[in-house]
Amino acid sequence: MKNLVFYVFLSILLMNVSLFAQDISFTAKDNPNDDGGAIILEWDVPLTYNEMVITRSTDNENFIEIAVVTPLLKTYIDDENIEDGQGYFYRLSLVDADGEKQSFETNALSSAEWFNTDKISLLIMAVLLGTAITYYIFSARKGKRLYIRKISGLDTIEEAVGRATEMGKPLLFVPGIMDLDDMQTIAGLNILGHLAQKVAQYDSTIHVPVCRSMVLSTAKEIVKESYLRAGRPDAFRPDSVFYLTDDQFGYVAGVDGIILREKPAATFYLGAFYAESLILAETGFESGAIQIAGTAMPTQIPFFVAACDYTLIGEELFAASAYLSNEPNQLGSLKGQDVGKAIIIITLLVGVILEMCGVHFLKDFLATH
Amino acid sequence: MAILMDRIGIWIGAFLTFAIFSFLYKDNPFYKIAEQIFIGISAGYWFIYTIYNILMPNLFIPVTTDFTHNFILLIPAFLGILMLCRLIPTIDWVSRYALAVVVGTTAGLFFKRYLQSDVLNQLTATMLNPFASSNAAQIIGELILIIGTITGIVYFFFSKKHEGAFGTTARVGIYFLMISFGAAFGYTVMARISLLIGRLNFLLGDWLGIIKP
Amino acid sequence: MRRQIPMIITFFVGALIIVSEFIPHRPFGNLSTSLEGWFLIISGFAIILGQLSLFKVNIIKIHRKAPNWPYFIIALVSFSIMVICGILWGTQQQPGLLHTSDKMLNFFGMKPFDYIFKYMFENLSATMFSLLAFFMASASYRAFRARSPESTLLLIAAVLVMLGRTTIGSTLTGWIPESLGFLHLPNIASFIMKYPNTAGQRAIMICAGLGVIGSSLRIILGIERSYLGGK
Amino acid sequence: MKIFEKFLHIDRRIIFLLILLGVAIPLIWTLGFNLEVTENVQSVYDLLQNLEPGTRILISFDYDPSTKPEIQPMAISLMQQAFTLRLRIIATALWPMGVQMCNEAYETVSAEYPDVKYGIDFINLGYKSGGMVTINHMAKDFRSTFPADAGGNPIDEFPIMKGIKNFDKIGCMISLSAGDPGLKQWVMIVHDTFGKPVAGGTTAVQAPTMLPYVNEQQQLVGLLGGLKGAAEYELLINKPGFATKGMDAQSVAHLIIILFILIGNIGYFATRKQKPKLEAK
Repeated sequence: MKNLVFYVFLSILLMNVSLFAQDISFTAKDNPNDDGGAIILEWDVPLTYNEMVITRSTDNENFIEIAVVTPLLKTYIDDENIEDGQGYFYRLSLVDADGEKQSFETNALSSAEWFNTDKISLLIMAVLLGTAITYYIFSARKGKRLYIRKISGLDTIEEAVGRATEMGKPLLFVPGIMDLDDMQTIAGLNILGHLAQKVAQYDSTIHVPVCRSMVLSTAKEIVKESYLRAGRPDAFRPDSVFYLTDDQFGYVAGVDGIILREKPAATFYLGAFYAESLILAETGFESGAIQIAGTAMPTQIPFFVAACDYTLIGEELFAASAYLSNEPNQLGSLKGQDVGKAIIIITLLVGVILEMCGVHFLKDFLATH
Repeated sequence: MAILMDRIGIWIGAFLTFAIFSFLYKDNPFYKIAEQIFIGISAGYWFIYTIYNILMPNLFIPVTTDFTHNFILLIPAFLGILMLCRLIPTIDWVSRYALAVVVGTTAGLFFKRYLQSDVLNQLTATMLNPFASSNAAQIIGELILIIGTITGIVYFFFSKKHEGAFGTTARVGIYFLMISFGAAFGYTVMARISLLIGRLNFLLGDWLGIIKP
Repeated sequence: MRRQIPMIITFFVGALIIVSEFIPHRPFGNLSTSLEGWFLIISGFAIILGQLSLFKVNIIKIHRKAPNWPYFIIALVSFSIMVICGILWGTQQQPGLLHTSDKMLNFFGMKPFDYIFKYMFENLSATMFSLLAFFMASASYRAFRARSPESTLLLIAAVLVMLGRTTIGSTLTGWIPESLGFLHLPNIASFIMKYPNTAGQRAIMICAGLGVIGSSLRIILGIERSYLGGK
Repeated sequence: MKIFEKFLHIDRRIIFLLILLGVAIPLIWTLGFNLEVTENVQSVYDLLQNLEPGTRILISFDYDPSTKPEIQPMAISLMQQAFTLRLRIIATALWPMGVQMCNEAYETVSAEYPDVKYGIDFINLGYKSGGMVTINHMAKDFRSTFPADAGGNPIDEFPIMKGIKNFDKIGCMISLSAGDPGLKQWVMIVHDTFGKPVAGGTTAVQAPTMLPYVNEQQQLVGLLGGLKGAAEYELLINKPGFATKGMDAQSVAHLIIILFILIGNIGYFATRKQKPKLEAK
């Protein structure tokens, strides 16, 4: 009997507490992971309440209004003239459904943080990738040989040059429409170097129309060097690399004209392309040339894939350039990125398996929000 | 008068539209003229808006009205002027100082933002439990999503030859890439047709008045 | 001096921006914020540089009587007219140097700058890209062949999306009963977009993202210097 | 076999003409195919619908007249919906011509909403260069990125800007984007760094590359892709406009293109055995 009374009493007490706790909460704390100057206020108020006003004070006496809010909002970040280290008192005044006024108080300090704890996963990933890339770049520079698979599209280069020689027709190389500050243009020009050397060896001819003056001088230099490397500097014709115009469609019209007139045995589109990609690919296809394309422009790849015999997709363009130029920086970076890809594939597999087993730790750790 | 000028404007617009469309037949002087007007106006617009919307409110007005609080802005202004030195070939190298700030900032921000949004978040977005759903299409779809993403990355893995099981995986990857290129192709067709619809709406509606604009 | 100092600047700026992500505390947080504010101003100058160099290049072409040089005069003239109108009478919201009289507003119905923009530029710009609708159609017909398993897959996906993403898709298969809803063209297109397309795009996104990370790192560490011009 | 040969050599001018007619005729005489709303469009609609009246939303106009037919209808619909819900719009532009696009959309829409006041319910802050870096700067110091509106008036003068120091007091962000800089950059900063919901309207060219962001982490809440997305949105807010009108033309043009792809491929397969093409792979 005594026990029963005790339990009844206890349960009434607990009920009361839980009722009270369910009612209204109002808390303030330093806005986390910032450089100070902000306090975050949070409340849990039933929707029946209204006229919610938040006031603030530094001395707990003179409160000034800072915001009018609603139960739905749930949070408010106060960043008006907040000084770090100064204590602030907040008061939430509201009116319940019966028109009765109530108020709740809380206080907090603002501070600046030395480490953003939301970013641990980002930091780990950044360190891993950064180390992998720099490690491989420096080991490549020291002369370590790094293996990169041969991009299969590159085999077609030799075949195309051979075919052009047989047919007595020229080759056409288009380095895209962007300037030298685009990595794709540089990658394209690296491949041009390799191609021009083959052209020189086979004693074929190549046309390189460009639309940027900087690209013109660089491309000329590259082709000349390739002829030199092939031991045929005398065969180099400076006018094989020429400037058409800077305008996108004007350039396309010019290149189209060349394709129709010269009927090249093979066309190469390697670099950064925009809307002109499909016009070029169409004209080339009609003329019956072998077409080899490569670009990292995601919106233009489909046209090249559909109309060309071989397309270097996205990163493959850079890989091909690294493979051919054998440049340690490019090779090392590519290798480092491959390590990144391996890390991602493994993490992803582990993550999926964990998710299937109902363990969400890894996913929660990696997702910051 | 404004109504007349509006009509004249629409006629000018229609003329320029046909001048550009004439390129479909072949490159010709009308097209070339229209193209150069396009380039000129575009450059003029950028020039004016850069001055009115950026250089005036963010630099000139703060510095001239409240120098003591904003004198620090003279640093970017100085760097900006160095940038303009590119126009003079003999001293164009000084623009590299400004370029260094621009490139450094961009590189720093790209490094962390691409890592977060395009690598980490994509990774976690693919960590799914396909069997959590009861909808058959969603189960199949999510399995496809996981397999497609992994095999797609394998295709772009350059440190290993594409042969054996690895080669098969890469092969599957390329098929997924092709489907997404097909989708992109379909969407691009859609986009270009929409632009033509906009043009014909102008010609048939605003200009000829055949359809209600 | 000409190359070393810019490289050092790039390193410090890039490193500061990265570090401020993890350390919001002063001085990192506020320094990176000011730096980003400066970037806006410098990039403003960079745009001005772009327009001025276009002006310069065109003058050089005209001076050297490059092929088609008379056309470049047109570009210069339209550029100058736009700039003069913008400076003298301002734009829709901006007052210019001169007072825009009601007479002028009544005449054009708007300011001259906006008039040129609305009637000339908008039409030119919209038409330029609508040309692609025609090229798209003829290229689709003449160049897109199902030559290999890859391009076949590409074409099938393209056709399904083109059908499913228009009203005709829902009309064509609207009669299909609810139980076979997955055969409804818009649903097929949605499925392609949501799963295989997202998978492919995501793979590209992750690999391209790693590429950006690699090149950013090379730039910050001073290994990649092509942006400084020359090798 | 002759006929298949012919299949391969249709004059491109015929194709041009057919496309022209295929778009023009349905614009004049509408066919009235039915339209269905897709998930991604619905999510954008719901996002705005669930905001409290008075909430400020950021809309960025990152496009120019070249893609106006695709994106302007979205801008108009979004503004209509926002003003109906009494949401307040802060407009910015990462493309200089976006400022004018915004003005044009506002002029169209504000005529229907006479009680919408500039500076209280709407403000156009104008163009800022710098792309992602500038967005990042706004997120930390909005007022120094935008000291004035597009007309050069200090933002302190406008009630709508009260208390906006960063993205904290902004309900959601919508980028109407035709390329770079645009939606991608907004997603990276506004959602992935500062945790605010981001939605977008893009050209159809951009849409497939943006879809990986529409995931359970909601890097992107939803996406309007191209004219179809715009038409679906017009249907949702029940105000049919340009996009809805264009849907028939879009459908017919797609059919014509698909037909030509088929003809080309039939011709190709029928005649392929006759002249073997060098296999490059």
